[in-house]
Amino acid sequence: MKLIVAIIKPYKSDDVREVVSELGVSGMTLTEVKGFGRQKGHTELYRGAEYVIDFLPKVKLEIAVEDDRADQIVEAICKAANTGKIGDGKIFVCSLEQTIRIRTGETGNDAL
Amino acid sequence: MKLIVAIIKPYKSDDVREVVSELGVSGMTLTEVKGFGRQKGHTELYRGAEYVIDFLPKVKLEIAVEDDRADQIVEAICKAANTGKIGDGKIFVCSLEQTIRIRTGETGNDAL
Amino acid sequence: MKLIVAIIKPYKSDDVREVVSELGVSGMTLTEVKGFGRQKGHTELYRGAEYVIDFLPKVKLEIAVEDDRADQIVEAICKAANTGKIGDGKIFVCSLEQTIRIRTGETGNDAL
Amino acid sequence: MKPNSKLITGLVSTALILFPGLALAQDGLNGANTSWILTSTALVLFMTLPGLSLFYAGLVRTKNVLSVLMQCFSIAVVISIVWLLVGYSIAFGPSESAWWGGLGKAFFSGVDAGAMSGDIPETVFAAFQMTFAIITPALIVGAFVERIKFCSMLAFTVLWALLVYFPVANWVWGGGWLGQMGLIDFAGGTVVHLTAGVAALVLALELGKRDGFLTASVVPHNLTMSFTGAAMLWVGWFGFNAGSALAADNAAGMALYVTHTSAAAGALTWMVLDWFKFGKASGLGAITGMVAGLATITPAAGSVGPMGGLLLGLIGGVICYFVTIYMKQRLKIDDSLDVFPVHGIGGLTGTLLAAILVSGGLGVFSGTGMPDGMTVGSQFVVQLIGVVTIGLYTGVLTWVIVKIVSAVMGLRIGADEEQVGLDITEHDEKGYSM
Amino acid sequence: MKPNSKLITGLVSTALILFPGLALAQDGLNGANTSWILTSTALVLFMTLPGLSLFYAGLVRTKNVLSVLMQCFSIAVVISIVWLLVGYSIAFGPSESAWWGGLGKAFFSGVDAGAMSGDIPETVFAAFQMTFAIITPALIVGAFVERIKFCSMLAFTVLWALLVYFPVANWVWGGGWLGQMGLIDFAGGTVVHLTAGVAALVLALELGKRDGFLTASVVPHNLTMSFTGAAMLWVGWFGFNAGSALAADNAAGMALYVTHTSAAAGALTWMVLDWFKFGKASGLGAITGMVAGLATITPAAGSVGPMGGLLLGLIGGVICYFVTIYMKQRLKIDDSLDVFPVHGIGGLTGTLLAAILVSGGLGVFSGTGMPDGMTVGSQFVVQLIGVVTIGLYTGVLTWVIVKIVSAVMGLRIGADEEQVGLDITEHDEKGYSM
Amino acid sequence: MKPNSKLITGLVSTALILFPGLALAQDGLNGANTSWILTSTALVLFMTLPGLSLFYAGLVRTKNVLSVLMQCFSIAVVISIVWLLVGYSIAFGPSESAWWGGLGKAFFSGVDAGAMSGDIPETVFAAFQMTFAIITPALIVGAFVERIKFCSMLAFTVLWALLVYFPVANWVWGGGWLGQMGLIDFAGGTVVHLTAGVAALVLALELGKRDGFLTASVVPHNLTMSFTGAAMLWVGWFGFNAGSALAADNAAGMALYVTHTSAAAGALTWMVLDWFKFGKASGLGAITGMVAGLATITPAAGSVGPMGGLLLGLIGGVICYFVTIYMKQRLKIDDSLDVFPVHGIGGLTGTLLAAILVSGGLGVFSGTGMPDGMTVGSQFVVQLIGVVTIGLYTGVLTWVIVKIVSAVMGLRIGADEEQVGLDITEHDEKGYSM
Ligand SMILES: Nc1ncnc2c1ncn2[C@@H]1O[C@H](COP(=O)(O)OP(=O)(O)O)[C@@H](O)[C@H]1O
Ligand SMILES: Nc1ncnc2c1ncn2[C@@H]1O[C@H](COP(=O)(O)OP(=O)(O)O)[C@@H](O)[C@H]1O
Ligand SMILES: Nc1ncnc2c1ncn2[C@@H]1O[C@H](COP(=O)(O)OP(=O)(O)O)[C@@H](O)[C@H]1O
Repeated sequence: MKLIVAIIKPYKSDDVREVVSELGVSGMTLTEVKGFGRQKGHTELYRGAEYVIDFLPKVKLEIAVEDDRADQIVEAICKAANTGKIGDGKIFVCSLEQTIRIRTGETGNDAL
Repeated sequence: MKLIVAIIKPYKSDDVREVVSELGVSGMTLTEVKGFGRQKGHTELYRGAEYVIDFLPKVKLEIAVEDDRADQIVEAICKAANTGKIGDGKIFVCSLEQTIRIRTGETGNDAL
Repeated sequence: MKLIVAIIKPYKSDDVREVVSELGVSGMTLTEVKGFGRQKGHTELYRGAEYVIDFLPKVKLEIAVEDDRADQIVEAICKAANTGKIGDGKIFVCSLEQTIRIRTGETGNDAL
Repeated sequence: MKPNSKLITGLVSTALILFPGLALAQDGLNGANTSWILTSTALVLFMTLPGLSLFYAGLVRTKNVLSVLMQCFSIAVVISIVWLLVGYSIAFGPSESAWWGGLGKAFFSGVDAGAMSGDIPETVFAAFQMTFAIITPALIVGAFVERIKFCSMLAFTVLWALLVYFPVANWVWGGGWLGQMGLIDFAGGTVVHLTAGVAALVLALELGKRDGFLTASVVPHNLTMSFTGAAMLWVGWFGFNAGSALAADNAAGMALYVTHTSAAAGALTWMVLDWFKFGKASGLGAITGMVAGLATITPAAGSVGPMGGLLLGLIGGVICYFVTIYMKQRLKIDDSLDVFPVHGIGGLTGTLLAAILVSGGLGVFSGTGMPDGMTVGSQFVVQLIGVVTIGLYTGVLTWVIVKIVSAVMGLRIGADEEQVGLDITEHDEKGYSM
Repeated sequence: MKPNSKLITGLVSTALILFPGLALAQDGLNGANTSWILTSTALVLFMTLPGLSLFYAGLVRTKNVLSVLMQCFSIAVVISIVWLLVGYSIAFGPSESAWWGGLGKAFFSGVDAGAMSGDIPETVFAAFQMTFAIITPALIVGAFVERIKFCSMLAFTVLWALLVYFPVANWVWGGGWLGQMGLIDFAGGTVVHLTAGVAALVLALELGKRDGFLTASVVPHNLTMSFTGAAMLWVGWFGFNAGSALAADNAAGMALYVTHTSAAAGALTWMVLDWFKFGKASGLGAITGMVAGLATITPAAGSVGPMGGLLLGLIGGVICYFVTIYMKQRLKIDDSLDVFPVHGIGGLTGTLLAAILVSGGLGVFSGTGMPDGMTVGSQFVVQLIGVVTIGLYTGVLTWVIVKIVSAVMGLRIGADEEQVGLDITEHDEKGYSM
Repeated sequence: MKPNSKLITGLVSTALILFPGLALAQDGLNGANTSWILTSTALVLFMTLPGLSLFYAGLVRTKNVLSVLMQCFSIAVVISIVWLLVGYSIAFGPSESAWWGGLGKAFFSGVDAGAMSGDIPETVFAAFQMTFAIITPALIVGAFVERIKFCSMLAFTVLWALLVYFPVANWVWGGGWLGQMGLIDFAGGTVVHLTAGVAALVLALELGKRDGFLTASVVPHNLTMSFTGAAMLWVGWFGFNAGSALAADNAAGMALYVTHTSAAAGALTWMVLDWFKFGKASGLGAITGMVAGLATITPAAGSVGPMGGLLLGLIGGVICYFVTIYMKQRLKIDDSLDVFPVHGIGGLTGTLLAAILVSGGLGVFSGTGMPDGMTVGSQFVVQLIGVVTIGLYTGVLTWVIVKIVSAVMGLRIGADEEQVGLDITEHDEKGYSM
């Protein structure tokens, strides 16, 4: 199994959830994170002073999938989250050794 | 070493911490996340309109452990976090290449 | 590629960002997490009662890097985040199978 | 009228020695009324800052929270200045015209430390009325949150106050034609709530929907904030309605009591309707019903009795509830925080019903009695004329102002800015950095 | 009593011409007092909405924040309606009985725009008293947060107001037997705080503990919110206590001052005790001590002098502190937000001590002097009778009401719902969606 | 002065029968003024709790939010106690000295339920003044947030009140030498804002900078909280300035109106300046400008007319804006929440300009007219003397107190504690546990 970790723009999370649901992915986990990268952070004002905020709000989606569906899903996420603008984010893919569904104790692909 | 990632119901986090502490795990990291899965989200009302909130509050626990203790710990988590109801969550296990304790520079199992 | 996951004291995150930027790392992702470990949590008062809060605020940095720069970067983080006091945190290193930049579709090291 | 009998003069001075408190009563000052209107002024400002600001700001998304607070705050700021320069004069100036007050009191000329308005200082009257001039455009904010340009919002507000609010206030309260005709509008069912509601509707239509309108991604970010603001509105409304008696007397007392009762009745209505429709009473529903009850009683607070107040709150609550749903679910108009269905419809309902509930012959539901020479029918016609003319006038003028502002400086921010949120794009700030 | 000497009549009319402010004084209206009680009414409503609501809501967990706000808000709503229908009449109606006011003023019959209560409009008196009827059941919320059914809570509240609050208010303030006996309870040590405290205790025992009680997982989710609410309580209490003079006079002034001083003294006490016990002064401790000081001074605010106020705050602070600890740590009763130890014990302490500190012979600690024909001893007996009978009556009646509600509709939500939190399960809403 | 003609006595008693409201006027009580000062007392306490507390607390980082709330709250607590014990007497006691009020009213001796201060109860006057004594040291909090020891902060506050605030209040308002000299300081430009500003500067210099000062890691954690507090300050300031008339009369009305206008003008100024400098109007800038406008008008609120109020707000706004930038960007002084540039400079500016704008000969900008025997020049000299002596006295005394406290118990927490945050290290609590 693979763990797909996608760091995307926050307002794209609904779109991504939809496309991967359509591909049969039944679950995912979302975390609010802050991203630092090529995309420039914004300026904040404070009583006559200016500060540059480097970290931008992003959303991290973690999706565990069967090995053979990983590529297809990565592609779908890529498409749904793409705006063509800097800061669209990254997708990381790791190998997952094991998955267990807590409720039933099922393991492996059955647990997804 | 393994990285055990458990996504559980928020109110179960104390129980899980206790059982793994008893098994000699000395540390873990908790993140508040939102989960999407088979468990249905709740409805929210807004002035005569209803919205379904798909993402439910979950807690993600990350626990790095020695290889040989991973199974035992996964099992303990499974037990402690189980309610038998849909939405109990998942446990993912990845392989960890290296661990370093920042304070001392220790690496590997010593760093856990 | 490697995914470096560093769990550090919150006020160290700027220092770490700086040193890894100097090493040419162009991006990272930050998550606010709560850590449980050897460092004792603090006490909280509530109307004549005392509670021990086990989980302490920490920051998790995730940095994807090319294989050959991983060690150097881990070392730099270690140095920047070190205070010598208990609770400085841990660094975990996992293997990354794939990285994709959403905006361009680039993969592998190019995507970092 | 000066008494010249020596004896009387002597008695009067003796009285002044005996009752030093009376000295102030010279020149017609009523300290008690002054005290209450000073207090009411504070209460009505409190309704906008922070009351309404928090109520509205809690209902938007995190990325726009500060922009809403700033919209309300900066409206208070610019209206206060315009009020001093010309607003007060247009609304309450000395002109003989039935259409505006003229510019005789521009720059508050003549409104010095000695000037009186009835038995309270004119500064107090002017300050009290100013707080109404502030909250009315602030109410409109609910229509355009999360997508309007800050500078356009300010320009719109100033023009709208000049062309809509100040004149209408003159017509009804400043001695203008509607007041002369006998329109009952105790504290602003037409002047405040109807104008704000209609303007909101026009703006909502012109601006178009927010991205994500009617999806779960556009839920209120902080209902505790809205709740806090709503509670402040309730309390502040005592100043709004009971202060409109311009005295600390029985009329003020009754206005306060019926205001409170209508608020409670409106809230109860929404709780019950939500319960029937969805099986649960929602908090946002309850506080929205409260606002509906308050808007409905506002024009009638000087006319109805306790049970009349209850009735108004119930009726206003029900009507506003269904109009809110209809506008959102059917018409799909993004009057984002429901200004028209709650304030516009509430104010309209109360203004019309005042013609009936003012009557002294309704048994336990009796009001203070028909004004001299009026019947329920004739009063209702006056109320209808008031509602229709003010509604139409506001609608047309608002539309013209929106078109002008839109042409000159644009109205809506870009799609990218909308994604990022107004806090960053318009103010370079964030509400929370926790 | 009408003067018929022509001269006098002439003088009087002259006086009215000279002092137009006096015109209002006709028919016995005192505008100054009216102004202050109108203001006090706003202040006391402000104590519940948003004051107490925020104070309490900050102390629960995130998942229940909105439910607490809704409990307080909906209590205000239903009590306001019940007050209009029968509550005011039961408490302050015209009946000759020493046990209740009868139904002569049900539906506010006779309370029209001309009705007076002393020298203020009756509507003002009724509105002011209504805010007390609202806050009392709202105080009880602290006992049942995070686990009560919303509908049962409403049913309990209405029954409790009808059977406990309105009658007890009549006994003490409405001309009933305790008032006749000379019980000193200026602003509600027994009527408000003791009844709320005892009812809270009964409910806490009947409902049982929250899941997680006394563990770190049940810490307050937002102390800044509680702090905000506490500050509002302090300010609003000026209306509560100084408003209870029903006049803007020296009694009101002294009540305000001693109220403030006792609040400060109570807060200081908790800060110092926390410091001794834990080495640090906690913020929640400070604001809780403030509430303890305020509850303690409430019955005595019309009787004690400045230093007496200080003393009351210190004594009330210490007693409430240790009772709070004892109840929670030893008895392990989950009176979740400590209503009984803070309000019940505070109100009781103040009521009893009023018998002593009212005395004019305590040097710098002197009060306004013993009431005619009373000694410290005899007054203390009266106070004791008041505390014991009201305490017992409230306890028994509350228990009966709880049993009835429990039997008819159930009291406590299920364990699963408790895990999820009342915001979702009872209202389909969340406090924060940031 | 007692009238002994039988006729008159008879008339008076008749009057009392006719106008029961007058009965209270006996003994010189003015109920209307009492009502307004009771209200103002509530408003000014509201400025500190929760107003200023929230304003400040929102501007610090999450880890220190509660410590700021506690600093403000505990200052209110200890000053209230000290006020009762000796503070009121030092400031407003009966001593003949031009330097302090003596200890004749220590423990409020003689301030009983019958005591009067002018035509209001002395308790009301004392309570009103107490709220000023509370807010002044609370303003200083802005200088030392996020790094001061809690116990040292309390010790400093008590000493500072005893040695700086109470005496200076006596000099200006308590019959002391500056008041005798004719210093115009209606509501505290020198007594409150200048003393607080100068003390803040001294403390900021002594304490040194916060770790991270002038970096993005030290941004306000919750601007919605600051906004809420700022709005409360605006409303409460009506009590502060209009209450300082000590009457519900024309002076109060004008004070309220010019106060409001100056607040709006100050806010507008900052919005415009931010817009020019950064291209955007910031919310924090707007509310800071509001405070600057309010601080500036404070000494002059009894002297200027409506347009004068506008002018003061504009001028005060501009000056405070540039001093704020200069202090932070150039001098790099960590007066963390800009107490000196906003309050100190604002109060100073208003105090000096009052000498000019009080003049009756400025056309539309005229004030209430020069005091008898004064010219703009001579008045300006008096104002200058007031500002310089109070500024110097405050600076020196504050420095001495800081040195003493520092030597005895230390001033600044350790670097580790600063990292963790004062909420945990000083109070064992967290603001949010959501
Ligand atoms: N090397 C990295 N490791 C972890 N996260 C990264 C890395 N580089 C970028 N990110 C994440 O991806 C987000 C977008 O990256 P950025 O460089 O701004 O734009 P783009 O993805 O278009 O190249 C960042 O905000 C950060 O959260
Ligand atoms: N494929 C997946 N990848 C990542 N997280 C998942 C995945 N499936 C489920 N989850 C997480 O597990 C939680 C529980 O899953 P759910 O399907 O609701 O119930 P159950 O675990 O009982 O099957 C989800 O809320 C989500 O956070
Ligand atoms: N086994 C572990 N798995 C995951 N995270 C851990 C583990 N052990 C420690 N951590 C994280 O590292 C942080 C610091 O660990 P701690 O034991 O307190 O101190 P130190 O790093 O100095 O040994 C913890 O708060 C926790 O977030």
